[in-house]
Amino acid sequence: MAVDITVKIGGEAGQGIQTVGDLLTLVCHKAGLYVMAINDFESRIRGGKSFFQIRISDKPVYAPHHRVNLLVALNQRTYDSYKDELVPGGISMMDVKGEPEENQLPVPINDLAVKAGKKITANTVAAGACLGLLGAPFELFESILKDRFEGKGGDALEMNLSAARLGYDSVKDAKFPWSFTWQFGDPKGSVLNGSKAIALGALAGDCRVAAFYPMSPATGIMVNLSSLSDDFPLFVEQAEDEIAAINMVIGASFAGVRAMTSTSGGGFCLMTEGLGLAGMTETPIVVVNAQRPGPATGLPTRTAQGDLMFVINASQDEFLRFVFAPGTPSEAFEMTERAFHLADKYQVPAIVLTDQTLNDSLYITERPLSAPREIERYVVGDDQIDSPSEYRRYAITSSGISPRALPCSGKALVLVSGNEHSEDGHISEAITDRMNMVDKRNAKTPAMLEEMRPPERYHAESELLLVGWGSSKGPIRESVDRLREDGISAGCVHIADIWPFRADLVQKALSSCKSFFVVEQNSTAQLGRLIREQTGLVAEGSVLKYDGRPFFPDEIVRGIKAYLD
Amino acid sequence: MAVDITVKIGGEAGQGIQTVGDLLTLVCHKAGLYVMAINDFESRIRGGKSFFQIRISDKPVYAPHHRVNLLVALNQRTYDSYKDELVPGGISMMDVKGEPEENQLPVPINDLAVKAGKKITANTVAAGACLGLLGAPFELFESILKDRFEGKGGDALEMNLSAARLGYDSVKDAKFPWSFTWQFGDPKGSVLNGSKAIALGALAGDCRVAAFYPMSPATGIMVNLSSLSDDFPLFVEQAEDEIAAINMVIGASFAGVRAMTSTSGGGFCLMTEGLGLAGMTETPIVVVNAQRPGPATGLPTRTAQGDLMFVINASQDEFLRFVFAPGTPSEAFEMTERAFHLADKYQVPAIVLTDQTLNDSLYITERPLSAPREIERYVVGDDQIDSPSEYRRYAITSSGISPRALPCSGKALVLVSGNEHSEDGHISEAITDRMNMVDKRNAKTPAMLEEMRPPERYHAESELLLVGWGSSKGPIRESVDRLREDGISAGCVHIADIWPFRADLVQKALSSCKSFFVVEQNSTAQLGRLIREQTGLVAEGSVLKYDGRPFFPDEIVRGIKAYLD
Amino acid sequence: MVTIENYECSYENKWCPGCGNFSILASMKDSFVRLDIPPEKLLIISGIGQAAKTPHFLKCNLFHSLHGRALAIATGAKMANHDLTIVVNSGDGDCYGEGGNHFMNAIRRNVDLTLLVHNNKVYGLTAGQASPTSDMGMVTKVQRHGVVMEPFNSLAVALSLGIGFVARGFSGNEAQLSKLIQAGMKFKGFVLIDILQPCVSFNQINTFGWYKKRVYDLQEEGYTPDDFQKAISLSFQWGDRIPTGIIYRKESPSFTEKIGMVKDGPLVDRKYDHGKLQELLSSL
Amino acid sequence: MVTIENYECSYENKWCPGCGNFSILASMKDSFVRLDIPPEKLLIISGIGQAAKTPHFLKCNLFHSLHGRALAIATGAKMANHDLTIVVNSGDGDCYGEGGNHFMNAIRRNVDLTLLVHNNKVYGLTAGQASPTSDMGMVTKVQRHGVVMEPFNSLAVALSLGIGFVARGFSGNEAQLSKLIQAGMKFKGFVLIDILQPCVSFNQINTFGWYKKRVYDLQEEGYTPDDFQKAISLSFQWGDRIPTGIIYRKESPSFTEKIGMVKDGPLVDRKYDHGKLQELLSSL
Ligand SMILES: Cc1ncc(C[n+]2csc(CCOP(=O)(O)OP(=O)(O)O)c2C)c(N)n1
Ligand SMILES: Cc1ncc(C[n+]2csc(CCOP(=O)(O)OP(=O)(O)O)c2C)c(N)n1
Ligand code: SF4
Ligand code: SF4
Ligand SMILES: [Mg+2]
Ligand SMILES: [Mg+2]
Repeated sequence: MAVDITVKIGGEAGQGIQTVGDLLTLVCHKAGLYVMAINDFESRIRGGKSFFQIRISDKPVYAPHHRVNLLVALNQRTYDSYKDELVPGGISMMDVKGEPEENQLPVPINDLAVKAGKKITANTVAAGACLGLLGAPFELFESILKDRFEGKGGDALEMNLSAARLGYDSVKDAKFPWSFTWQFGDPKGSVLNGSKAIALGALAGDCRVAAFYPMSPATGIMVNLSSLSDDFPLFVEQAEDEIAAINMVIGASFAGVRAMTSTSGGGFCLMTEGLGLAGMTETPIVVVNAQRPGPATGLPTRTAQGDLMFVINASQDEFLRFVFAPGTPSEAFEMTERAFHLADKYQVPAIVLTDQTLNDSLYITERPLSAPREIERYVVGDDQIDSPSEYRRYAITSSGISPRALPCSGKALVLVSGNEHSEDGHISEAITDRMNMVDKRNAKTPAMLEEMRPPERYHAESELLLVGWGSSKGPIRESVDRLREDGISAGCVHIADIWPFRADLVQKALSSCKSFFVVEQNSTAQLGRLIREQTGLVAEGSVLKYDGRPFFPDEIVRGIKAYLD
Repeated sequence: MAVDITVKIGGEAGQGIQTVGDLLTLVCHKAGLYVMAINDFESRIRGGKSFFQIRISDKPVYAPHHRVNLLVALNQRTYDSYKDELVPGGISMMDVKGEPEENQLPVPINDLAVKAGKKITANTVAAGACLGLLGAPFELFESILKDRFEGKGGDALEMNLSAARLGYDSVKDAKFPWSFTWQFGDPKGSVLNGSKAIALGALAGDCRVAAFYPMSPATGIMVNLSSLSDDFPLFVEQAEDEIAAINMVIGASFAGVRAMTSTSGGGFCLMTEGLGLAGMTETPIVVVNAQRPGPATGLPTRTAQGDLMFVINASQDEFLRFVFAPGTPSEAFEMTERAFHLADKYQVPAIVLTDQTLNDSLYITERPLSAPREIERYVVGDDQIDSPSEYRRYAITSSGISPRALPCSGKALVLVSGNEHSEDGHISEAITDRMNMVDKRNAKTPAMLEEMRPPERYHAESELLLVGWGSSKGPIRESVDRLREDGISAGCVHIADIWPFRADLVQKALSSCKSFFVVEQNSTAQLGRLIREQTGLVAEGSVLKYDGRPFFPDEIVRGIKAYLD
Repeated sequence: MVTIENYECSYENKWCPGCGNFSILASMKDSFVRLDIPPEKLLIISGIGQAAKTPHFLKCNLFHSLHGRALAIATGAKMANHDLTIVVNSGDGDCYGEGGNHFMNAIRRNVDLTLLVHNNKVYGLTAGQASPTSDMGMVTKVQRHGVVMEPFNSLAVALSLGIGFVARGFSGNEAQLSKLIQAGMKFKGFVLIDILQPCVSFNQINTFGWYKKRVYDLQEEGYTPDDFQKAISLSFQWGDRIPTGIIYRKESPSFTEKIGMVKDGPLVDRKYDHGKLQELLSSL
Repeated sequence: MVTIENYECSYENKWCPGCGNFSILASMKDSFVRLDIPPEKLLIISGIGQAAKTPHFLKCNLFHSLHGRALAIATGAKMANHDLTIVVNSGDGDCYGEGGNHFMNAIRRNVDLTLLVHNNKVYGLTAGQASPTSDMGMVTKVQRHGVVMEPFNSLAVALSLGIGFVARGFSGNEAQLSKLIQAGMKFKGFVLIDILQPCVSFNQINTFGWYKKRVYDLQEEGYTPDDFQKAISLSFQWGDRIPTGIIYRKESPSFTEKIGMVKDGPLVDRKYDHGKLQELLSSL
């Protein structure tokens, strides 16, 4: 029997919900299973309502499920709020005072924790109980706890093992309809959220400097990078504001290293001037914009896809840029790496457009990640310049790419100006210089277009195609499966290499269907606008969601069916 | 005979070229003529190359001409640079050392100035000589000088009168083929550049607070506003940066007055976060973005139309805004006024998109400007609120517009948040509040669309239509006249009320032609992209100019003809 | 008569239990009641952060704006209506980090408002990164080897820029804080009250206990805040003894006085004069 | 041996005749020659403004960036390669206005570079608006009733933020200025040299003559810049007597030292290690 179980752990911020989720995930990983887990929390540190919803499957899984098999309610409010999401037969495991409801499985989580040694082990108790219900062998959990707590000193390991055991045993008589036999072989890919994938992708892209200003949901990237900075040639700096961050990155890149920043919403706004400076000075930089609902402060810890047209058009006047919108952590890793490579190669800014869902959700990837053997750098030294003393940073070339020397690295003087300039980098207001420079910068277009990969197609020969970008990839794909199960000829197209726009490839991908629908997390169907602008093709309709929560495949199915009725 | 003469006055920055131009313009105005004069200068204070090119006509004129009848060369470099622009028979009036060239008319401008009293009267000498050549009655000039210098004290008036006379007389024997009889009746409209028109439009829109950070070509608006602030209830503040400027404006508007800022390029980038705050908090503001070539610092004192897609999509996530792109000073006046009115009415930001050409060029309008009789304010007091103590700033209404009370103006408490909020203005992360608020903000769309005026059509029944926006209106229209003279069935469509986009009206305007071309000052034909995105219509081609200089009708004619060949 | 009930609000508080912000909120309410300011005559403007949520937790007119921008918004509001009574709640990151430039310039303008900086020496709402005021050596998830920048000395910077009223409060001393806020609100011109505020979730260094051992009350020790040199010296005092109370006070014309706004009444109350404008337009 | 010819550049100078910037340029060249720094080992980073055009007018590596952002760019460049010798040319608007926040934070970081602020007390390139350092009462086309804000006291603010080297120069004294620049460039850490620079086009108040009557040289008067209190006092001296020279100097670890960057050599020179990264990736 195929495994596909959703466990929702809910409580207040500060109750350690995430720890339960992490433990379950690690156990699943060790067992050779896959998970996709969304992280829902308010913009506050303690209290309120939050949950971690983990979907466990024996097949790769990239979308959350809207129905819950097991609800772990760390407080009554969680039960009240989410009991209706339980599938028939689903149960809510919780501390119950008084008579339990039919769907409640009373577990004295807190008492058991105290019994194990400390109240804070309640999470481990809960995880133990969950795993018990799911039928996981205790040894699996035990080994995960050992990995985590061994060498931490004190009685942490002992206490947690005892908490785990107490939780596990507390449910041994309970019946959970979806209990299954845990035999799926070795761990598959890696346990990753998008933030970590991007941080690793940055390392794989040889990022050496990262500057940022804290901003949800982008901060996680920098927390991850920072944790890597002792072991790799990498420095992470918290700037005084986002303007400083992007300009530091430009300075670092100018001085010779690959560099990045990450931000969201208003932070990206503040970076747009710097983005233009990178465009004008042809300084490669990578900017991750992790989208959240706006405008303004919006919903800081929630998800959206509202910035597509903004990032494509951001900053005054015109200059080329890459925009990538990965759909999974593996893609986030790979595209971040590629963003560094292509930014360097074409001397342009590259934007990685993610969102809170991708950044904060935990996935088990299909394959382990792999790093490039070598880093190809696109800079020249004196030895590669004919006459270093006559070096011109913006020499006209047919490709539009001028050989790029680094300042103070030889005899070649490097002059860079955010004013329009002549080939040597000096300010110029001459008509010919202006025309030459605009044309030179634009001349990179064909080669940049060539770098863009085709949209990913799935059942692409179908009559009806769903078209999306970014993190909704998984939900869309799964909704296609469901629609097909219902006999609808549906497929999907995912545009991840988004800008410069491969109108030819998108046109091709969409040309054979009878109709297509865009599926996006915004209120105006921005991808629909972009596709029409670039190809003339008009979407038959759209499934839009803008409540700040991730897409569930079911919603997409319903949205599409509403059109078909 | 119709008058259509172009005079180009060139020299170094600091030589007072503009004074000559201003004087000529005022004389023309008094004589009942029209002018359109472009102002070309480098981003420096002294030296370099600059010119003022004035086209004088007995009919309204909105475009510069590329051929020069009279070149006033205040230095040799000017002559060398521009002598090729002279029409056959055109002459260059200048101080000539040695033997004059055939097309040179030697006038000892500086000597005459010294003779008049002071070297700085050289401008008046030059203006006098110009007017002499053009056949203007001296009395006209005299009266302008009196208006200007009377009451200035000292011997300024006397000295200038004598300089004027010396210049005027110095050419009395010279023959200038385009000399004409100056009898055109009373002054027509007003002498205005775009900056002044916008400042006056702001007053007509009852603007009370303006905050800005200096940025060419937007500063002129604030210089003009500032000069009006003693006589009207208006305060102009120079902020520490553009971020402060837009937030001051939001604060002022929130507190109850209509308020604006103006900026360009990177300054607008820095304002995008604030723009989103205005969108989220539904605070009416007006932002003038005076375009210049970019990206980054670009060409600070030159012109461009490169920000169209940026201003439409600026700031994270989605919110409504108005975007107006006036084509003439009269439109700039009227649209600025309307921007204030509509921003207030719909509680949204309104952007007036101009450029250096419009802002810095001098025009004589067809009609005087007129101010609205009354200002309709869209705010409520306690007396208009059912129960002030239960006032909710973001009450759901079918129009999407919630009654707007002002803080501290009564019992109603006004709560405004840049976070997503519930009706009362408190932060809310609830799904329903989020959906309700996005829907409420979007609900203004139909009514806002209704406010948008149809594109202006000229020979719109033609086979071939030129489509433009903003300051290229005049040049496009004139190029249509020329094309028609050459037997080409050409017309044009000018989109000034640009966003929200009236796809229906644009569709209609473009549906009957065989083909249309976009004419824009950018390198990627942004209006073309927008039209396709919104209507599906595809331009046959484009005439694009991005060298930082204004469009000349002739260039457009050539651009179009290149397609027709 | 305004009472404390007027300021009670049913909106759920979102701070962590034990947070130093609660005392600041209490002192604010106490001050408003003692100054007899009704909620409808009070405007609180804030940026983004835990501190900036404050106005939601009492009853008042409020503008909860953008990270770092509260002072610019307040300055604009004052231009429109200089009669407004404005309090600004800001965090150390909000005010001294992202908003650093506005902080300096609101002081230079001498905008008549009371700025309360909830200085918890950490970024609270974004979960514990170092702030401009974090102590050297403080370790966080991103400052993994400890903060290397000198803490931002807001008092000294404010004094350098000619501030007219600068004080330090401590959220462990509500009575004193209330007095400071009252004095600040009575003062005409820009008022900075930097408030030492323990963050129980992310700052394990500068705790209630840590402060209790160190703070002393300048006014209790008889200090009169009228000597600029002494004020500068005090602004650098930090360590075993941390001064609280009013550090410097000197009144001078406020922004709206300096720009001559006051004489004709608030801009928001003036009338549009069609005739005058049309006259101007017709004269062009 | 570097000579002045090495620094000559054929690019047309765009300043007004008589501008105070010319002496600054001359002093810079003189310093570089005396310090024997060849153009290819010098990186000048600037913002936008008349001052910021400076690097175009000599020979060097240069990054002429955005208004206000030079220090952030310089900080980033240092992170990548702490061996770079960086001079920053900035204007009073560029550095103390738009760039105010970066000014404060580059000081707090103690980034090892030499900042020359061409302080002409006006916005030159945008044609004469008031700047943060404009004198009270200065009338311009937008400040029509005169500036109402106290001039920004950059020296005092810098001292408040713990700067290690702060000096004031005068473009009417090239010899002194050259000495200051040399001392600054030899100093390890952040160096601010605020240079009084007459703008002949837009500032009719603070002219060469006006300064000549007022400036005096601290070092000539035997002042040693090691007393913080004295330095603070001097930073407020303005009027009949205006101090120039080194006001305060105290070395402490620079930014890249503090972050431990120095020990392994510049980031730009390090190697990508595929093996190590793949090991990490495989372990996840
Ligand atoms: C432009 C922008 N950058 C970053 C953020 C994210 N952000 C929200 S609160 C905060 C810091 C909060 O720290 P502080 O101001 O000290 O307030 P506290 O939460 O500690 O009271 C940050 C960085 C934002 N909202 N906007
Ligand atoms: C973001 C941004 N805002 C405004 C400007 C316009 N601008 C260019 S130079 C300048 C001020 C120059 O003054 P200052 O820095 O004192 O330099 P100076 O010209 O006096 O040497 C301004 C406001 C700009 N280029 N970028
Ligand atoms: S994180 Fe800190 S400052 Fe924020 S509410 Fe919790 S204790 Fe208070
Ligand atoms: S405007 Fe002033 S600062 Fe600029 S070059 Fe001219 S004199 Fe120098
Ligand atoms: Mg804080
Ligand atoms: Mg200046």
